[in-house]
Amino acid sequence: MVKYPLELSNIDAGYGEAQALWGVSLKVREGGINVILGSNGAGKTTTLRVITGILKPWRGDVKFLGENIVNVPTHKRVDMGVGMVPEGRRLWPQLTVYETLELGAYTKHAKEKFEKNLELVYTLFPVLKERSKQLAGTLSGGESQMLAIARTLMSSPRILLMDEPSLGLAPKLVIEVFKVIEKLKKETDLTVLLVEQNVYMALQIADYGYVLEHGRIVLEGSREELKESERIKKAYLGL
Amino acid sequence: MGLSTVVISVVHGVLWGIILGAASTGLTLLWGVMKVVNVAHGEILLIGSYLIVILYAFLGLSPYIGLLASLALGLITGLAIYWGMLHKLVGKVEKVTLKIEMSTLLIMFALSVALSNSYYHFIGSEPKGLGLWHFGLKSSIDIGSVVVRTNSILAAIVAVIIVAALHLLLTRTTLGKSIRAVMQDAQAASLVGINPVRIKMLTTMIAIGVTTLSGFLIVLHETAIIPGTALIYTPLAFVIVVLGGLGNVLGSFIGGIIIGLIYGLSKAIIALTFNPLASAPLALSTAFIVLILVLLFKPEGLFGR
Amino acid sequence: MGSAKGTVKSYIGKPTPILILALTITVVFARIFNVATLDTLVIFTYFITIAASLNIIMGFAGYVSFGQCVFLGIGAYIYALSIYYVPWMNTLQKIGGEGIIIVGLFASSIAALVAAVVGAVVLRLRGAFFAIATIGLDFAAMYIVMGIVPFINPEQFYGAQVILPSHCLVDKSATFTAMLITMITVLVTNYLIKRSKFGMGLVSIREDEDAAEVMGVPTARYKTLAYTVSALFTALAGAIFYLNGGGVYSEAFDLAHTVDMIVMIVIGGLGTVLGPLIGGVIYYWLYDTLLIHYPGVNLIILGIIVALIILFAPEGVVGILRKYEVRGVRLREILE
Amino acid sequence: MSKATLLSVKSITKKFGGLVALNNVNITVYEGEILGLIGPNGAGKTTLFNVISGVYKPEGGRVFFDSVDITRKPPHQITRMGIARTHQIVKPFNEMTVLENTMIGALFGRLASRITMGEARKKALETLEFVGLIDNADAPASKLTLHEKKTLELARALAAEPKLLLLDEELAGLNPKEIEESLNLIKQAKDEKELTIIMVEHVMHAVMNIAERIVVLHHGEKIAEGTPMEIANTPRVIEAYLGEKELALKFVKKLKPQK
Repeated sequence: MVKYPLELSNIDAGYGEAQALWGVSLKVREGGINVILGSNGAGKTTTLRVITGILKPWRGDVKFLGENIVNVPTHKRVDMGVGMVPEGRRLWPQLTVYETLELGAYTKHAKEKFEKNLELVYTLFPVLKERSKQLAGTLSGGESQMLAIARTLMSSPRILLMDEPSLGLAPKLVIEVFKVIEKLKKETDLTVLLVEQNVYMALQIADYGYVLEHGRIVLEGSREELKESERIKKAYLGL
Repeated sequence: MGLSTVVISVVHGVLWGIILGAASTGLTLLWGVMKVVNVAHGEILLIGSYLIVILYAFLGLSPYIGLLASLALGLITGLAIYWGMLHKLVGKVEKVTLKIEMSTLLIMFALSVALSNSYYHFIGSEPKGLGLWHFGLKSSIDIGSVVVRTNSILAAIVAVIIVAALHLLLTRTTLGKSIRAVMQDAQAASLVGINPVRIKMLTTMIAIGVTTLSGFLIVLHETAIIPGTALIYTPLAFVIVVLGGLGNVLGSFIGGIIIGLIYGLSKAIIALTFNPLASAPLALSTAFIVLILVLLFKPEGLFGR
Repeated sequence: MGSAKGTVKSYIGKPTPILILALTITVVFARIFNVATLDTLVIFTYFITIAASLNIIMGFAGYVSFGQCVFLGIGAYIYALSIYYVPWMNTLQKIGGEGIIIVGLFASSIAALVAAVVGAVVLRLRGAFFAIATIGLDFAAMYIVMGIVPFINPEQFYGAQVILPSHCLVDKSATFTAMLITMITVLVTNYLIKRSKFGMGLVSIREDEDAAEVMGVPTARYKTLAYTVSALFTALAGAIFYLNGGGVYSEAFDLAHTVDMIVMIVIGGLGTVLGPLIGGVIYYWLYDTLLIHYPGVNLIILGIIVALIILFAPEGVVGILRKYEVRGVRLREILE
Repeated sequence: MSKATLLSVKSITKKFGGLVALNNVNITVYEGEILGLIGPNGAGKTTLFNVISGVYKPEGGRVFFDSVDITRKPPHQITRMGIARTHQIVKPFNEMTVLENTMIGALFGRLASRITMGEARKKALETLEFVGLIDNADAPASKLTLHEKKTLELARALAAEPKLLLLDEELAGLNPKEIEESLNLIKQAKDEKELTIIMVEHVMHAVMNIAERIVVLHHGEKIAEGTPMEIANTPRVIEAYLGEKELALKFVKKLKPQK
């Protein structure tokens, strides 16, 4: 029996007068790596913004652990367990690595697990321990991405949202980031929702995925189903 | 004779600089963190000064109690300023654009007009002060050829305490770190569970609170204040904040001392070479020339990277 | 290759702001001429003049020149000192309005020169930094004046006050004429700028300076020019205003003057041609009414009203009106 | 076929603090071609555009346009000489109308010293007609959709009547249908207006299809130059950028045989 900690139903959303999502419904499967695939501008980031509450949808429901959270502000969703690694890292350049991790555990329930999470983060990313006193703004691209993931992990999320973690990284680092995601899946009971443009890489680690085009879900299925899909082969893998 | 003029002038300049530094920290918070160009800074300083003076003159309350009262009033004023004026402009925005920044400048100017005219109307333009009240046994101390008022020494001590407390608050507490995080990226802050609106509100309260608290320093240093006193402190605070780098509390403090030093030195030099009567205004003008030079050549402040 | 006179031609036939302008002035003046004294008329025209002057740099180019009053002060001081010490200038200004303008242009062109030199450097700063730098400029100038002027004539200029002796004073109707000419000139200048390539360049700088530069707008030159023109008119207005008042004090550098200007443009509508005019009329009326009915607290109320305008009607009167159409004519085209 | 050189970038080096954004880059652009500029994020593509358009002054090297050294010229002069560009992050003048936005392009472009307001208006209207934004001419630019804003950027650049057009990720953020429309527009503009184009692009199949030659930047260095087919077969490019050899070849297989 598969459980769905996060469900979107019939989401319409947009910016100003421009609609970006049309009736998007999706269910995130517990304990797995869920992906949303699509090209630039397909509405992937908008979907994540709706889930985190940065953007309020025009219509539709966002259910987290069975509760409708459409009217819950972003910072409270974090407390409920929605953790997001934003696109482009968005670190605080003038805060040290350690301070960043401390703030990651800002919410009450995260503070309680601070020591445990810190250990987990330092095991996953030993380099962060070495650089704990360094300012976040001085980290390299790969290290920044690690810190961004670590910061979110510190908030003790139930579900981890990741917005294009591979963006702007050299190919070698991309592979490293994806390995980290797999490792996370193995070592924790986290549910991951990954948004990716890099369809090829995403399909290596996904358990289940959705394809967004022009703000609509056009396809969904397990990894194998997606890999075999003619649509994906043609439009995204160039086969 | 010449040398002692310089020494006296520099000592007084530095003492004033310490006070200026502390009195400018509220501005660096508000401008650096919230992008609120608080051109009502001087008038807000005077809220504290006048409160202390009034409590002392009419109720006979010790200025130390007045000090606490001015902090309390500042926090409340900050709360009111945030919800009444700033929230609509900067509360929910992800990025403060130039236009929004200019709106904050204008609205704070409206506040300064309202406040300064309130002083004229309700308190009057006569100088007000703590009269003969002074800290310690003697009203002044001689150090060699330099005579320093004990009140100036008290002001400098309180100034250092204010700056130290604010610095510790920003670097050691979760609130302080949250404030810095919101300043650098508010959306990322909300993604770890920080409520940016709450932080902005608290930042305003702290900034205004520290400012009214510093009003104490102004009364002690100036001996007596008039509504026009604000007109000197607002622009000087901007000079200092720019010098120290936006949002940098310690930078502001050091910036204040530098300005005090420059003022003292140039005042002595002008007095010796030109005319003692012209020395005060011309020395003040150097502070603003320094401002323009720093803005042009090191806009991130002297201590920015 | 099209007509060479396209610039002018393409706008003929439209309800030109010039017409509206003339109309408004006539109406306003016809209404108040009988009751108003020359002094209030000078203040009224002065308000509109300084608002429209600042509009050139702040409204069109988007540079908040908070220390704009520095030019007011420079213009006023140079004018006063000129007629004080230069006999032929004093004689010249006594011919009447045009004489005042000519001497005033001397004073204001020095202010404009300062603007050109300082502007070339300070205009590299953006946003609040520019605003703060202009405040610095204003204070630096004020303290220099306070430090130097008293020594020019220690007996007369105590506390940097230059009080004009009676042989330097002119008839109020002459100062009014001079101010009126200045006002109309600056309003027309606003209109011409807005409709010109220069004006479009300035607005593009306001909207996105980097993009403007890359699109070929000579941003540095345009900004400096706008700042200089703006300073020229501000200084001229300051010279005439303080002449009318019979002397100049360091108060001429008071930032409150800039507040007056900014408030008027904000009420009227930033970067529009008629904004300063409409804002000036409203502000004057507000100022006057509050002063009469609520003396003492008038400026407190004014401050609150301005705060409310910024919060709830940040686009000003023109900003609100321009969205509408009247009989198929978009108000935007008339008002801007 | 010998083509005249329009732009030559010679040994350009640009540093930001300690970071070398461009290291001794040489590129020649011939009249009438479309040159694709690709590379991972941070490779220096936008930096190179900024050097060509005069926004950045390089520490070393020269840029020649029409045989004139433009390295130290301010951006507005370079634009007047005939180089126009679009921005990766669209920068419309929000409070101006679409028409006014485009007029700025015409007024301050290559014809800046001669053009009158009336002519600029006419030119702008023609350009808007050409790109298909004419119906939005009187709308404020802020009201446009992303695709329209990108088209407006193109219109502003075209109204300047450039000889060389720099397109910075013109297709980023667009959906496949919009990408196709934009590509058609670019091709059409190139043919009708005798343009030379350099395009920075991430949408690989697009750039592989439209560009005649491609230059690959990586960590500020030029690592390859050639036809799309050659690029797709260069091992260094595959390693640095395309990641998978098969994937790279798949892009090329989609290409129609070159004429």
